[in-house]
Amino acid sequence: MSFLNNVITGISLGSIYAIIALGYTMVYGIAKMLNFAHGDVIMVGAYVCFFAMGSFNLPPVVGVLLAVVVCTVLGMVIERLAYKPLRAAPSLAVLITAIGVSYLLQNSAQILWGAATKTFRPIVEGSLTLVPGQLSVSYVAILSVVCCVVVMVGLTLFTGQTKMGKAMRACSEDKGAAQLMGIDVNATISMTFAIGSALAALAGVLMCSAYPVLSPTTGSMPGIRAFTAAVFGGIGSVPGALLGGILLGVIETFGKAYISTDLSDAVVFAVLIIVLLVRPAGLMGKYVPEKV
Amino acid sequence: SNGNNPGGNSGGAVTIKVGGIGPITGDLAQYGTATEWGAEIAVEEINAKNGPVKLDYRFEDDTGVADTAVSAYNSLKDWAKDAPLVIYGCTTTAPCVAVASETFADRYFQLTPSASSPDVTANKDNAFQMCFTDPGQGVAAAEYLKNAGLGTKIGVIYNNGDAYSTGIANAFIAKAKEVGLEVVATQTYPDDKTTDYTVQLNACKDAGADLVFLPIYYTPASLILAQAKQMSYAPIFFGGDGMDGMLDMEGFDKSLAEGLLLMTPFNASGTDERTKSFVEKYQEAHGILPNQFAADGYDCMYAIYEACCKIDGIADMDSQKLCDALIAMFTGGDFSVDGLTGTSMKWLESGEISKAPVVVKVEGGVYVTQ
Amino acid sequence: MADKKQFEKGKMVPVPSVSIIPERDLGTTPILECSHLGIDFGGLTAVNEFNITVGRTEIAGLIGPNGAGKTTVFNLLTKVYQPTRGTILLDGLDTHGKTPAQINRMGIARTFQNIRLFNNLSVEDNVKIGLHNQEKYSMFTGILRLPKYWRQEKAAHERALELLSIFNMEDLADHQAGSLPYGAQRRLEIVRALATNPSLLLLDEPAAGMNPSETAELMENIVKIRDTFQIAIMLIEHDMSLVMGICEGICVLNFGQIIAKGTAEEIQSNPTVIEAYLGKQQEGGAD
Amino acid sequence: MEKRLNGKRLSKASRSGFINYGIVIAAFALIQILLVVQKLLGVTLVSNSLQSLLVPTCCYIVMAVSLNLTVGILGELSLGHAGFMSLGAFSGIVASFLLADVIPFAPLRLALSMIVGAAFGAVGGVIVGVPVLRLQGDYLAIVTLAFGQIIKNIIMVLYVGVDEKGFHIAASSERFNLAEDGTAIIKGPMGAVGVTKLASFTAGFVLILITLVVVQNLVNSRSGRAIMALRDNRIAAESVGINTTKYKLMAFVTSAALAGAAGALFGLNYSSTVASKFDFNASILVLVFVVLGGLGSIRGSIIAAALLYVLPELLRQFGDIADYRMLVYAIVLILVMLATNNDQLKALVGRIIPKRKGAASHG
Amino acid sequence: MLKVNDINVYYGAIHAIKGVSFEVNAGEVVTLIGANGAGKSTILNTVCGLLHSRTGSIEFLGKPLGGTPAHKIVEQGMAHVPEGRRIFLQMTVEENLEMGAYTQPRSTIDPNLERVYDQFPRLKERRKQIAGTLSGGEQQMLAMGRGLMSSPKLLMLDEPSMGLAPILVEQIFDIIRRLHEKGTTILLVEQNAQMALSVADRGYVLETGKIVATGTGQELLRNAAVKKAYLGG
Ligand SMILES: Nc1ncnc2c1ncn2[C@@H]1O[C@H](COP(=O)(O)OP(=O)(O)OP(=O)(O)O)[C@@H](O)[C@H]1O
Ligand SMILES: Nc1ncnc2c1ncn2[C@@H]1O[C@H](COP(=O)(O)OP(=O)(O)OP(=O)(O)O)[C@@H](O)[C@H]1O
Ligand SMILES: [Mg+2]
Ligand SMILES: [Mg+2]
Repeated sequence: MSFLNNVITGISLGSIYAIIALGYTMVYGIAKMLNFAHGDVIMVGAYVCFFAMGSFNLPPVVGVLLAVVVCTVLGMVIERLAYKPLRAAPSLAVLITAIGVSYLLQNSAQILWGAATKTFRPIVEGSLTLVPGQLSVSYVAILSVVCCVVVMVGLTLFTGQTKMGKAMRACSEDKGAAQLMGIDVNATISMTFAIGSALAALAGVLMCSAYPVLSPTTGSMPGIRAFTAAVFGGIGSVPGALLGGILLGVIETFGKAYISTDLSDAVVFAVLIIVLLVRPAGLMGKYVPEKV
Repeated sequence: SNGNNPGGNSGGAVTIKVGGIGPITGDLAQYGTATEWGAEIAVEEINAKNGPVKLDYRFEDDTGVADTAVSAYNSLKDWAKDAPLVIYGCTTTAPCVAVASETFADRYFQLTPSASSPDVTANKDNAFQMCFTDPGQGVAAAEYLKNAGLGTKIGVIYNNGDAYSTGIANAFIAKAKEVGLEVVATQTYPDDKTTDYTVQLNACKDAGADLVFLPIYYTPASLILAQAKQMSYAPIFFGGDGMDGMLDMEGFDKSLAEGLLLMTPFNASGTDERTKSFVEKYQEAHGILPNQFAADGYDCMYAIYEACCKIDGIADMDSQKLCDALIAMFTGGDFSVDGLTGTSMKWLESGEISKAPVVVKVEGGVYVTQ
Repeated sequence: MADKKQFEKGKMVPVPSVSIIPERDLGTTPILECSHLGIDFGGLTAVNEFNITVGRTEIAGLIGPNGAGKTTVFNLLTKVYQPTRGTILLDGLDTHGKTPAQINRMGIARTFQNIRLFNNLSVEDNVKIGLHNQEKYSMFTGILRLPKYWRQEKAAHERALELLSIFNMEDLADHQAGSLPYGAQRRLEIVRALATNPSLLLLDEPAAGMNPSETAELMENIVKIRDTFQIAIMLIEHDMSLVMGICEGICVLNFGQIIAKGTAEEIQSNPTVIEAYLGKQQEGGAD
Repeated sequence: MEKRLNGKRLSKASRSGFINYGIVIAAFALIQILLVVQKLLGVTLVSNSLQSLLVPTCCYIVMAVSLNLTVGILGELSLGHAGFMSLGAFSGIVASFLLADVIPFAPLRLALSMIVGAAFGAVGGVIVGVPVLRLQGDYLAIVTLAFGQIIKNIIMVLYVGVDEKGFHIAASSERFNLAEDGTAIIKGPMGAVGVTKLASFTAGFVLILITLVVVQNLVNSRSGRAIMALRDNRIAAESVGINTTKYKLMAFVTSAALAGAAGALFGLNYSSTVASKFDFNASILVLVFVVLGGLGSIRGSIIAAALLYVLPELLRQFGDIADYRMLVYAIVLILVMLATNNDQLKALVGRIIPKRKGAASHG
Repeated sequence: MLKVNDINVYYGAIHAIKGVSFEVNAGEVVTLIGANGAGKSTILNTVCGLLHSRTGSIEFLGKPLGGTPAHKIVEQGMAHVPEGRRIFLQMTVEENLEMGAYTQPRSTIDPNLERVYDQFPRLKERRKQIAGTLSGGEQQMLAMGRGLMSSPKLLMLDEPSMGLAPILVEQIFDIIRRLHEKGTTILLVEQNAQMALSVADRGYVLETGKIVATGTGQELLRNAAVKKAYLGG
């Protein structure tokens, strides 16, 4: 029973990592940048939903929608102001700018909303009992697993099948050549950020529903974990992000349960390194050797 | 303020500079801001009194990091120039230890509201604490449980990346063994950003723990309570002073904390005049309820103020002389302070505070003293 | 073209391995002997049954339609890809299991179809990196700048300029490699490869993107390199004036298989090659 | 012709290096003079807070220059540089403690501790370096990040101490059976407490000089060129016979060793040090210095580290802004990145200060 | 159709194009020849909007292009097959071709695909292969095919024969001739001046960023200086 419990815990935790990782990987896959501010957009999304539901007593659905709208706009604004001018700059310059944006969001959030931790009211409450008193799954966990899968399938179809999705992939490879095809590169990348940030809002709401504490730094740790998950699954690969996220959650849980809680972080990251040594491009990442 | 006149004598009153240090940005900002704001209220009250001593208060951010704290301390020194300066802080342990060794060498009096490790005061005659020490709390907790006859099988979950949490847990476990309490599970997690505690709770549950001791801060504790409920695990939860503040978290479902026991020196729903007025002012200024950090901060200012009022010839003292005088006052034996977190609080030679630990139980969303 | 320069080519004679090598190289170990060489990419057999012998001072040509597997052969020889089957003997030594770096130290140097320079470094540094294995001082000597460092650095500097002078590129020594015009980049790649002191030099489309007069100059230089360094050169090229002008033995690949081997004259008149590669009769390698 | 080129070439590489030494020495001399004058005249020229920043700034300069070796020169993104610093800090602290009775002369003890720190850093470098050799790009970044986390997590639960029975080391407080009268040097999450402060500005200055010698001379040698070749084009580098493993590892280990030395100096500058100090954010901080200073530019790293480390502290002086210190820092960071990568601005600067021809420098 | 008037293009401080003017009339094949680094590719990139000229003007179909972004210019009927192919390496051959028809209505994609596959049967064979693993020549075919997918009014080709087998070079020039016959306007940049001039109506000779000679294809073929410099004569 405790094994099953651990599996459930691992998957619930993993689904949260996964949904964040999906946004991460999306932005990475197209804009080819590590958006370290992604975690902080998540935090903003959660705050928006928190205030919508708490201060204005709006129903959860409206709260989520509001969070999605605000984050989408925020993502596009950030992209326009901070990343777009750096299109031609080395990728590390963009990385550092993203870190700057991350600090900016965190500190603005603290000034606006205070440093004190707030308790988030889950958008769905309660849990599904499998074995009374012994085994249950929270509805939030179920919801986030479902969201993950839906988002994953949606994104895969979108980037693989639709014209817009293909245009995004073209931009990610060669912006100049994409322009020559008649693709509006700026609009496309803006769109990428819009999608990524909308996902971040969703992730924020789900994360805070599952683990209902909220503070200006709430997004930073999950951001790093999700980045790890995305790489683990093969960065840029949409199904990889899902798999990486879930596995990371399971490994973390099993590591704590069966190895040691003292060194839980060390265990997770050691497993990660070992997996990467066996599969240098992550689990689902295609290792495309450079044609010589 | 006038820099080159020791004991800055303005309008008959002596002005003492109080430089506070704590994290007001970053992960630990909520604790730092509480100590900053609690003290601020006391300073306002004190300065409004028109007593013999006035406090000139400034608070610097250390982001919870030792080296930044030392820089913050030095910038406070620059701020004070030659005026007498007392250091208030730091909020958290690691920075406080680093700063205390600086103040010890430079001879500044230092009083921390919340840095509770014995390392803060060890071998430093100038460093004093307003809070209980961690081992002290651990020992008190074990003794309390023994005496109250609570918990036959005890689980402990603590943050082994945090000095405060580890300090209490280690002392608690040792003392528990000594007094014959059975600790059946010891579980850890690496930092307060951890979100999932199900594994730790499961381990306690599987070991049959009917009481879980949580020497941790209220943010992770609130998650633990929620997750325990989720998995229908309902032991008695028992926490340390870091747990205070949980009930005041915006949006917190107080029913989760029903039956929770914690040791706290401060009760925001206390009915005495002083507490009520403090809570009112705090809420007015910052929109949230004060917690134990804020109350300790408030008491620190009064301790400094009252001690200064009693020192003879304070007008001619520089920081170093003031430091020695304050040390003498604090350890003199007959100096005591009444505050929000205790009455007749006194200090030991070691710098540790001596005040009575209070255990409260959450009943109907408020603290009930046990 | 009337005044096209004629290069002196050796007389080609058959050797036991169903190949031909220049007569002057008889009696020495061939620099390269490949037998049954092949590689598959997933389902695709990119190269198969590749057998060739290259003489010590031969200029050999490897031609074939696009996608025939020419570059892949180079990649096999330099172990960028590990062969699925077959053996490669370099100067009589088996190269099985070697890494690209070891292969270079054994004596093969190459250029790339898509230029691969160290773009952020100066031209001189590019050549000096080619000289890497001929400089022999340790990291600590370098950090402590012991006399040995100064001696060897000076020697490397002089050698680099000497090599650059083959293509009259000494004055470009201080330029950033990535900012050079295309043709100069191609030439620099050859210089860098030469700096590693190879006994077999592989050139993948050295004349691509050059105009005819530049190509003519390049041809002269390739021959000059062979003559001064006394090494073997194997080149891939689609410019028939170059291939027919200087290559002694030519090997034609199609779909990963050798379809013809022989001298320029034999190849030019081979109907299979004409059909698969040359197209309608080219007069004497017109451009 | 050859003579001229020769002279010009050698002087160019070393000129840039000498300017760096010059900047460092001048800054050191200036501060020392100010300190002396301040003492003689009794006026404040270098405030307390600035003085307290001298040693850590030196440490961060070394951190930045050494990270530049990995990120700028080798071209691999590292997100765990603070991990090496952590190794150096704690091993250095333990070393200085153990040496306290043997070597009473503090500067020597400091030097030895820094060497120990460097050695531990180097060992960490090898441990990370080996997996790193198989990975590229962001996968490698993740391994370095993971390494930083692992080190942090391990030191967080590490207990080290001495008593008359000798040296004790344990992974939790229960297993840490130190005698009553023994001294704990590292106490798990409490970190190292009661450290005797040995660090001095002079030591920091010397460490920077050593770092510059190592990095600059390395870059301008056969090995350094091999490292840069790997950065620019790995396949081409292999094709000219460069041993990828050896040179990647060389860059990694050198960089880690220098970070270890900086860590030891840093650790010995405070009476207490905790492992959580050297977290992901600390690694990122150093990365910010490197990128802001310019990848591959040693001088840039020095200047960026010095300015940016001091900036948040300087912001304390400005009353109201002080409350928004970190916000201002974030905005400054973004604006600087935007400005330094702005083509129009670059062209403008290029017109005002004509660049040396053939910009293949790595000053 | 295209009118370029006195453009000056800079790379940072490098003055790459120094006051170049030329024009291409509807239905013409015009070639630009010149040594390596003369600035041919720079001109094409400026025309299609990837680079911007500091002065001067460019008119396409009678409308000035000043500052119009590249993707808008493409929509107006210009296609550019850039130097170095720049195909999308991670996409399949067919996806690359589809991207070429990005601005076109869906209905035109299939017939155009068929046409391209007819011209390059090799691409049809490899339609599902990831473009990055194609051989150099195959990639060149793909780049050219992609350019044709939008049935452009003006097709700009930057060294289309580079790296191709002789038989394919002929094919490419055959295609150019056929496109010419069908009335497509082509601006061709080539190293292979002999062939380029033989298919071109007119040509311009470029030297270090300046036009130094101009004339019909045949005139230039006979021009002694041109012969010496570019025809290996
Ligand atoms: N890594 C790889 N994976 C899959 N297929 C490959 C790979 N490398 C090469 N190929 C295929 O092998 C065949 C031979 O490619 P190669 O590059 O050797 O051709 P080539 O003869 O050099 O042609 P070109 O003259 O056009 O450069 C091509 O069909 C190519 O698509
Ligand atoms: N991105 C760039 N940055 C700086 N200079 C450049 C850049 N691209 C080209 N140049 C320079 O501009 C000039 C013209 O280059 P361009 O590529 O237009 O020549 P080209 O005639 O197309 O040559 P090729 O035949 O080699 O393709 C050259 O001197 C080149 O070095
Ligand atoms: Mg090829
Ligand atoms: Mg060109």
